[in-house]
Amino acid sequence: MMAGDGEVLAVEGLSAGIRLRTSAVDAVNGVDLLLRKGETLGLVGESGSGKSMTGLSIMGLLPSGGHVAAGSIKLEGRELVGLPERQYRRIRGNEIAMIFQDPMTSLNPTKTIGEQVAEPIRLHLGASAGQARERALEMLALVGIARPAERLGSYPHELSGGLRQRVMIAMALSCEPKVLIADEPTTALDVTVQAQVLRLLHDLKDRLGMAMLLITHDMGVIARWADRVSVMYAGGIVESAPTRELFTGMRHPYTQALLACTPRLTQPRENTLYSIAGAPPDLLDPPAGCRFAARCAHATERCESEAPPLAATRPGHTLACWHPVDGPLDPATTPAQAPVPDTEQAGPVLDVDDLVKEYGGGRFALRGLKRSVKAVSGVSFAVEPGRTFGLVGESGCGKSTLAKMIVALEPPSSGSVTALGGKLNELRGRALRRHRRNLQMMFQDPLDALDPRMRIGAILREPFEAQGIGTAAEQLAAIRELLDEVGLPHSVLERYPHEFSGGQRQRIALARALALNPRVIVADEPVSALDVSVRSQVLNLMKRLQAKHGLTYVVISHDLTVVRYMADAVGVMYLGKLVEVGSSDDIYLRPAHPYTAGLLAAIPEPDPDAGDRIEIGSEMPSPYEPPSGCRFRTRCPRAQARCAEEEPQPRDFDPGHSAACHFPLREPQVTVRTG
Amino acid sequence: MTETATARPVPELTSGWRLAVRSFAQNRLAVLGVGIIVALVLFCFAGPHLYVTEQITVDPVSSLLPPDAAHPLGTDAQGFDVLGRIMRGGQASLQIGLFAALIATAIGTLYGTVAGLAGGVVDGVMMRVVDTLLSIPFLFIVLIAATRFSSTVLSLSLILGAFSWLAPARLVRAEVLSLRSRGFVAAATVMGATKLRIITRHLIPNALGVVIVNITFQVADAIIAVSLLGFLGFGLNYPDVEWGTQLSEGVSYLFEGAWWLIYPVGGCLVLVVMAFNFVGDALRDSIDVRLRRR
Amino acid sequence: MTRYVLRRLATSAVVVLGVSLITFMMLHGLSGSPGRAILGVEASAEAVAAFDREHGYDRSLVVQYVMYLGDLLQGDLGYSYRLNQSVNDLLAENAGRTAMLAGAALVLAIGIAVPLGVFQAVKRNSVGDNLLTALTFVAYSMPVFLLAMLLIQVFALGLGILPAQASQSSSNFVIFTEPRAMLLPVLTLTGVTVAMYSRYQRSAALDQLAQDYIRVARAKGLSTRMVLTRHLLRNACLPLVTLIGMSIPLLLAGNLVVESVFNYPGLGLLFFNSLNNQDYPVLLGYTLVASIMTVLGNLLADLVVAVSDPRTQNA
Amino acid sequence: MSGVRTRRALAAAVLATLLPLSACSGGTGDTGDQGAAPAGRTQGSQTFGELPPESGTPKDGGAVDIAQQPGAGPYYVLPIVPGAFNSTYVTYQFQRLMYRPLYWFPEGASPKVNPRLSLAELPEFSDGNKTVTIKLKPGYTWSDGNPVEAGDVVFFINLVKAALRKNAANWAGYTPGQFPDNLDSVTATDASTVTMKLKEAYNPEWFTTDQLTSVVPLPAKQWARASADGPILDHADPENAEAIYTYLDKASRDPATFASNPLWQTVNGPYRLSAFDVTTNFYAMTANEKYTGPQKPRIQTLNFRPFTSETAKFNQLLSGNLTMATVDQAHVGQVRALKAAGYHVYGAPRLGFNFIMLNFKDTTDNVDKILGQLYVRQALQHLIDQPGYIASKGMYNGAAAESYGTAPATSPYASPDVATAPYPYDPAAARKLLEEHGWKVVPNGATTCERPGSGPTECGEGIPQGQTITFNLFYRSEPQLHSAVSTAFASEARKLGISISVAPKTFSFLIQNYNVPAAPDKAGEWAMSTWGGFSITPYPTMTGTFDSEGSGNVGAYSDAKTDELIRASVHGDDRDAVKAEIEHLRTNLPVLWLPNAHTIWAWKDTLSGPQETFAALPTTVLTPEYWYLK
Repeated sequence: MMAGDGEVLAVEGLSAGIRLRTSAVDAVNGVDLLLRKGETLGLVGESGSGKSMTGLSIMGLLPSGGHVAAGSIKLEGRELVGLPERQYRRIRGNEIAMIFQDPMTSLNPTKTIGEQVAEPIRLHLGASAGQARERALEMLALVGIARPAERLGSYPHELSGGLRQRVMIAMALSCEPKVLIADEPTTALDVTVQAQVLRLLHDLKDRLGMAMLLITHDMGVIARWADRVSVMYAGGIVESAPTRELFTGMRHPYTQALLACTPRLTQPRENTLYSIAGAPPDLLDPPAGCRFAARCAHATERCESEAPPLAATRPGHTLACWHPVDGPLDPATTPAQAPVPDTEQAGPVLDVDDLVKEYGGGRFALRGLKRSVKAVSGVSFAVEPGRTFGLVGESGCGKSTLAKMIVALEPPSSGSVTALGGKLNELRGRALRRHRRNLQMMFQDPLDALDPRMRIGAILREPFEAQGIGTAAEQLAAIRELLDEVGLPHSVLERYPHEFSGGQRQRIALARALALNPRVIVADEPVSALDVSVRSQVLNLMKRLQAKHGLTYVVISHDLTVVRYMADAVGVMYLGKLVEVGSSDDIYLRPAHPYTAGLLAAIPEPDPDAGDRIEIGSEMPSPYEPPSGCRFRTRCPRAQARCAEEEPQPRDFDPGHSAACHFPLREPQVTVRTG
Repeated sequence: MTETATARPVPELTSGWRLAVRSFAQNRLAVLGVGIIVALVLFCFAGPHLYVTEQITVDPVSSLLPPDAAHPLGTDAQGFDVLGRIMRGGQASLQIGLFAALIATAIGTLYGTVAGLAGGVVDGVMMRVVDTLLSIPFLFIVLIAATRFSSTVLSLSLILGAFSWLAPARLVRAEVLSLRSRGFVAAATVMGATKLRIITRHLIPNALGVVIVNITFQVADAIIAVSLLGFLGFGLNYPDVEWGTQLSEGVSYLFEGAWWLIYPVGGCLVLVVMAFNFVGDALRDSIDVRLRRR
Repeated sequence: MTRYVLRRLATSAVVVLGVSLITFMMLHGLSGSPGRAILGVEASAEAVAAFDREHGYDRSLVVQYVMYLGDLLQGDLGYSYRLNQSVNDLLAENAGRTAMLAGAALVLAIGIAVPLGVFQAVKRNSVGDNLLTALTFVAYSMPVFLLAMLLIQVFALGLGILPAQASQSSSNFVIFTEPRAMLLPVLTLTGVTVAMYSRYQRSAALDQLAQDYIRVARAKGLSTRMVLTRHLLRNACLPLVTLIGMSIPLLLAGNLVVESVFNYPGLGLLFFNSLNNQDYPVLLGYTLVASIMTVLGNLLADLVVAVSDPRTQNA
Repeated sequence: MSGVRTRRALAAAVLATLLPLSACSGGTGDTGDQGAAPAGRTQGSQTFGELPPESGTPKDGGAVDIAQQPGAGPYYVLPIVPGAFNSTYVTYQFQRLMYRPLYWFPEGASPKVNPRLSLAELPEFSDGNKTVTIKLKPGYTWSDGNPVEAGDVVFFINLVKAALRKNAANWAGYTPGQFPDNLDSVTATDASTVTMKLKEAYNPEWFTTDQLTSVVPLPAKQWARASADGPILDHADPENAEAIYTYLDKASRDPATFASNPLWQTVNGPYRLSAFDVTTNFYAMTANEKYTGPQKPRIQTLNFRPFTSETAKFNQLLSGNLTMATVDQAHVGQVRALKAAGYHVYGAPRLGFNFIMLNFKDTTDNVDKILGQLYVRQALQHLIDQPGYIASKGMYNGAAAESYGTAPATSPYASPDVATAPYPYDPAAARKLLEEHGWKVVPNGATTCERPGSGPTECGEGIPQGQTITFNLFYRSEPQLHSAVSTAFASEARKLGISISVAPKTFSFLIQNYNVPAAPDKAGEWAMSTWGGFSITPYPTMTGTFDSEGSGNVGAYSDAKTDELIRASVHGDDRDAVKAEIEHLRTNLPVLWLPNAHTIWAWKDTLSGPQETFAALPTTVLTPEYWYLK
């Protein structure tokens, strides 16, 4: 490739590996990338696909043991591979800058923001301290930080995650680099903030005329913000194309599958989610042929023995596949789920009434923190048997605390939970333990939820033992049945949790939750720790089991698409309050609360044509001192004086659809709630 | 990245302990440490059966003989064969080290577990007690206590154990606190497990790693401490001996050129302490589950 | 911050009170009645009983503890009947020399351990790191007295280039006036602490090296040296500050051995001599002071960390 | 008061404050010099090394560094030393340099009064040995210019009486009924004459060497006050004397002010204190320019350096940082190196005897009953291999002499037999003794009494059937020698089924706590102890030490015949009485005899002086005024 057409960065045949003590990981294998001025190249792939390693290779910052094995990286025609460290240093942060995933740990905790932003300016531009400060101020203003002069003296911990990521961006852009590598820049942020940051990056890229390499696992982010996309799988690029072309006319079966299993708001709930069988190959010992062959529906013998080269099929569209497909999968091809049977029982199986949880005193008091945290402030809802109630909200809104109170892991400060007619906070000891059978939980991190010292057999047997159910033989039989249900072979019984992949672990956790034949399962972020391709497997399984056993789910997630797919009814939480409750359609199609609407607007849809929507500004305030009146008012575009003075009460908009807002997006029903 | 880059699609059959053993075995220092410990234990406890020497009856006439064929490491002031003496002294030093470590760990584990489980005010008070005792220099209080006891293997173990349970107590408490917040404990609670069951099936097995690691360090520390006591004149008395006392006696003859009274036993002392430290370090690395997750 | 400081002061006070209770109990349990100590072994039991009654030493333990505490609050640590000196005077007289010795060793140890630990962390698993790790392991595993003996054997007896005994001068500043005589004691004390500190510093530096901000700093184009000095050092030293605070008891214990081996007139030697004389008022007086120093050291370390680490400032 | 007080005794560091005088009565005759000991029959020589002749030109000025014994610093200035502070280090190496006794001993290596260094002419006894007249030598003055007068002697005696009235423990030299109880009156007949009237007639030789040697004239014109700036009081008034004593005693117990308190700067000895460090015991003395004795001090400064261990001390010696120091038996092998480093080395047994002390009052496990049996003591003595111990490199290393009695072979009073073992090393004999008395001996096990009863073939009174023999033995922790000896003894005993558990204690702790008369409530805690031995006065009667009433009878040994013999020694005029006493004690075993270790000194060859002043070193008596640096 010639340097021209505004080509800034050209990566060709890049291979990088990491030497371990006894083995070597073939992390990046023959990657070609091309970045043009003013353009965003999206690099997408699941975890472990080598995206980050590619970015780090370009920066010359591979971790210890890492090395570039082959290939070339040219910055405006200048070869970077093999460049002496002293010269590489002049490029880093100056001509190529990078921002990383976690803004919480990416800033030096003991230096002020000002110092950190000024550092590259002084280093590369030879600015004086005063000049650097001026420039830092300018940069902070540029990335949209209010009162930048005050922020200069702040320390990172005083800033919210979104602000920190803005600081990171300011720092990266302070020398106006030619190339910006953004490695999962928003993964650690809430969805509303994610949208803000991505927009900022996009605007700045245009303003500064940079080329941006946007590394992400999220097809939605790619669809919205990238001009061109390269898809990575197991260390190699499998397909590259302009964004629109990739989403509408992808050729690689992996690209096709990846897009298919990315959940959308428009996903038909009655159909199963598309999922990719198996798991990515072990890069310690990669397969000889196409690395996707083992999971590919179109694979032939050739695929397993011969690796397809990356070749241009059309100008600007390259592909590495022997058996290309054509365009996206038809959603209708996925089979339908078994319908959830209507249960005969009337009345809710779970009734949450005015739950409040405040932390304070106790352990915090010992540390000198007398302030109390109002984690959950008066939440009420009910779930019908066999239904799924979804709870959404940004991190820190009290979702998890609520989940713990529902399963009686934490006592509420006030209010009550009634499950199957039993008031949990009135039950004690044996009675409570017996009652727990009906109420199980799935945790976000299945590895954390499985005792690392226990074999799977013991883990699955534990519910029976804890409840004193059955003889050893009966327990074993039941366990085998459970394994069959979650699709795991019986041989797993002898193994330990760390030997499994995340998806397999979540299956085990689900099997355990099912063991006692519960009526209700509370799933707290059941798939957020999983990769997209595995995520849909677990969600499908959950749905299937619900249908089979008539389970009632409470699904808690920050991911609105997951809840959209799973839930019949949805509650939206904000700062400990349930601001809107309604049927799934009510919430997703007819939101009344501005917050709900904002959340929905922030979701990056994996569709390049989705277009722009209203976004919520700023970030959630501290739960230590929630705003008076309506807690959302500080971020609400519709807020007025009344919102600060008066706390809005829930009002009905549709049957079963209520929202607490003074100035809702829709007119409420006239009926006034009593009591 | 929550998933490792090398997720195994087909799980191999390895147990947690076996994995720990394997990663432990990959640590050359650890293997060396175990080797040294085994060798020294054999040397001290089995050695006297192979290399039989008189260690009870003194032989004033053959005192302070330099090494020769009959006495590979010479003799000491009482005419005891030094090689045999090191074995005998090593028995006591190792025994005291181990007993003291076990006593300290037992007390510490119990205390830390109770504090960690109780929480709240009880925990606060219990931890202030630990803070208080920790702020008193260990050696000072042990020496003061030693002025009032006649030194035996048991009394020294008790004294050392009685004042060194603080670190394990803190460790275990911290571990219990962190384990309590782990998902699998919550899962067990949700499935209706009793407190007792959670403690015995989850907390204790998981805290065991920390406790075992602690024991090895504790042994190393106790061996050093008892050698200090011996050196300062509070060690074991005839017919018993430990390495610190041996060194202390040897110092008197340093000028006589009686190097064989100092260097062999000093070397053994450093070796065994070092070996326990090696093993402790490696165990900590290999048992630490978090490392495996990364 | 103020809240934190106040809180920390309060817990420290509680700990000191606890220590005083322990020293009181030990004093009471070990040294017998003050009457016996004052009147000597020759005195009759009646005379001792009369003395104790007269001075309130026959009253309940609680009352006696309150008396003891009252004395402590007035700064009275007790009286050595053996040396016929107040414990205060004895400690005050020797504190300076011990502080100089321990201080010099501490400064030296930190000065060596910090760069050493960082170097090892940066060059992790290199030959140099392994070599130094082995060396620190040996030093860490060596009882203080053995190190002292080795140094004496090599430098004083073998090579004959350094004195085998510390300076005997009563000046507080012998480290400056007679540096040669102080070299071996200081080195011995440094040797044991440096091993501990550098191992700790190495792992602290490794922890920090794994942090994202280090990668960010390198991505800014900073050289390794700049990354280390501008970003890593301060954060990697904060845990060490805490460790130094906590290692004061060890330092004092090492000091005790070093002072006895090198015959250096200081608190350690005083303690050693008092140990042999079973002079419990001195032993426990010093123990109390050492504990308070430990508490203060921890407090100071925490405050230093709090001041240097902005994260704790608004806690 | 007579003989040796046990409390002052210590092996290496003996405390006797008494001195012998072969004075007026009783022919001193042969001093039994070292060479006179029956050669060939004893293991170990009587002296170690040789005394170098005086050499070089005397020169004024300079400083010498003298090593103190580990852990034996002086803590009391007033020459009326309480028991708890008493040791040779206090009296000989500290006080005597500043405050001269009325009568000085020894004379070189000879155990007799040194008339030249004494402040008075030898006393005259009259009135059937009931009146003693002491004539002070003219010309002796205090450093403030006042003469040393008869009144200063009376002042001392009045102060001693005041001290003893407060507490009998206030003066280590005290034995009830003896000095000063035995004085009917004491008067300063004129400025230079003191007349004492005694209540009973005493052996003049004993009275001079044992009682008058402990009299130290004190500067009445400076010290006879009750506060720092108080008026000079009449010390004849007991109330005044008590007030004065209280004041002086208090000042004496405040080491921090030793060097600064003007009180102690009034001296009549060749040196005065110039520095004192409380923690380390370091002290320094500077020459008293006003000294009026026979030899003005030449060396300006004496630095007495403290040590924590023999090894540390030797270390400094070898590296040339000490002018003089004692050399422990463990380092005898290094004498050649010392000589190469420019030291003279000389040693000899101190004037005294060494032993393992037995506690006849320890009722624990019937120890008192068992030790009360002579045959048991004989058996135990049979287990001690003196020649072997002396030869052993780990013990005496050749630097000791065999000794089996209260007087060393060098004593003119001792029979040649003292170097002959009454019960030589013979484990078989020991076993036989036990078996003959009804014990079932189980080697390496537990020997038990099979035939209780008090008959000649039975165990003895109070010993029940099945009784085992179990002792504990505390030994002095430093030097190493004591540990080796104790271990060897315990090892031999073990072979006879006698269990002896050994443990170290410091010297000062031992003599204070394991001492029946001084610490009767601790009598049950110990069966045996060894810290060295007693030093004795030249007139070696054991009054106070082995008589039943003796205040220094550490082990509470009680034997009617001994009491009778001691009475004869003290009151009689017959030298054979003391010989008979020595011979009886030798075989009756009030203690178990150990070899008499040499006290070995090393000093730099740059230090010189008259030969006999160095010959006195093994007695730990220093006369540095005669020395000079070449």
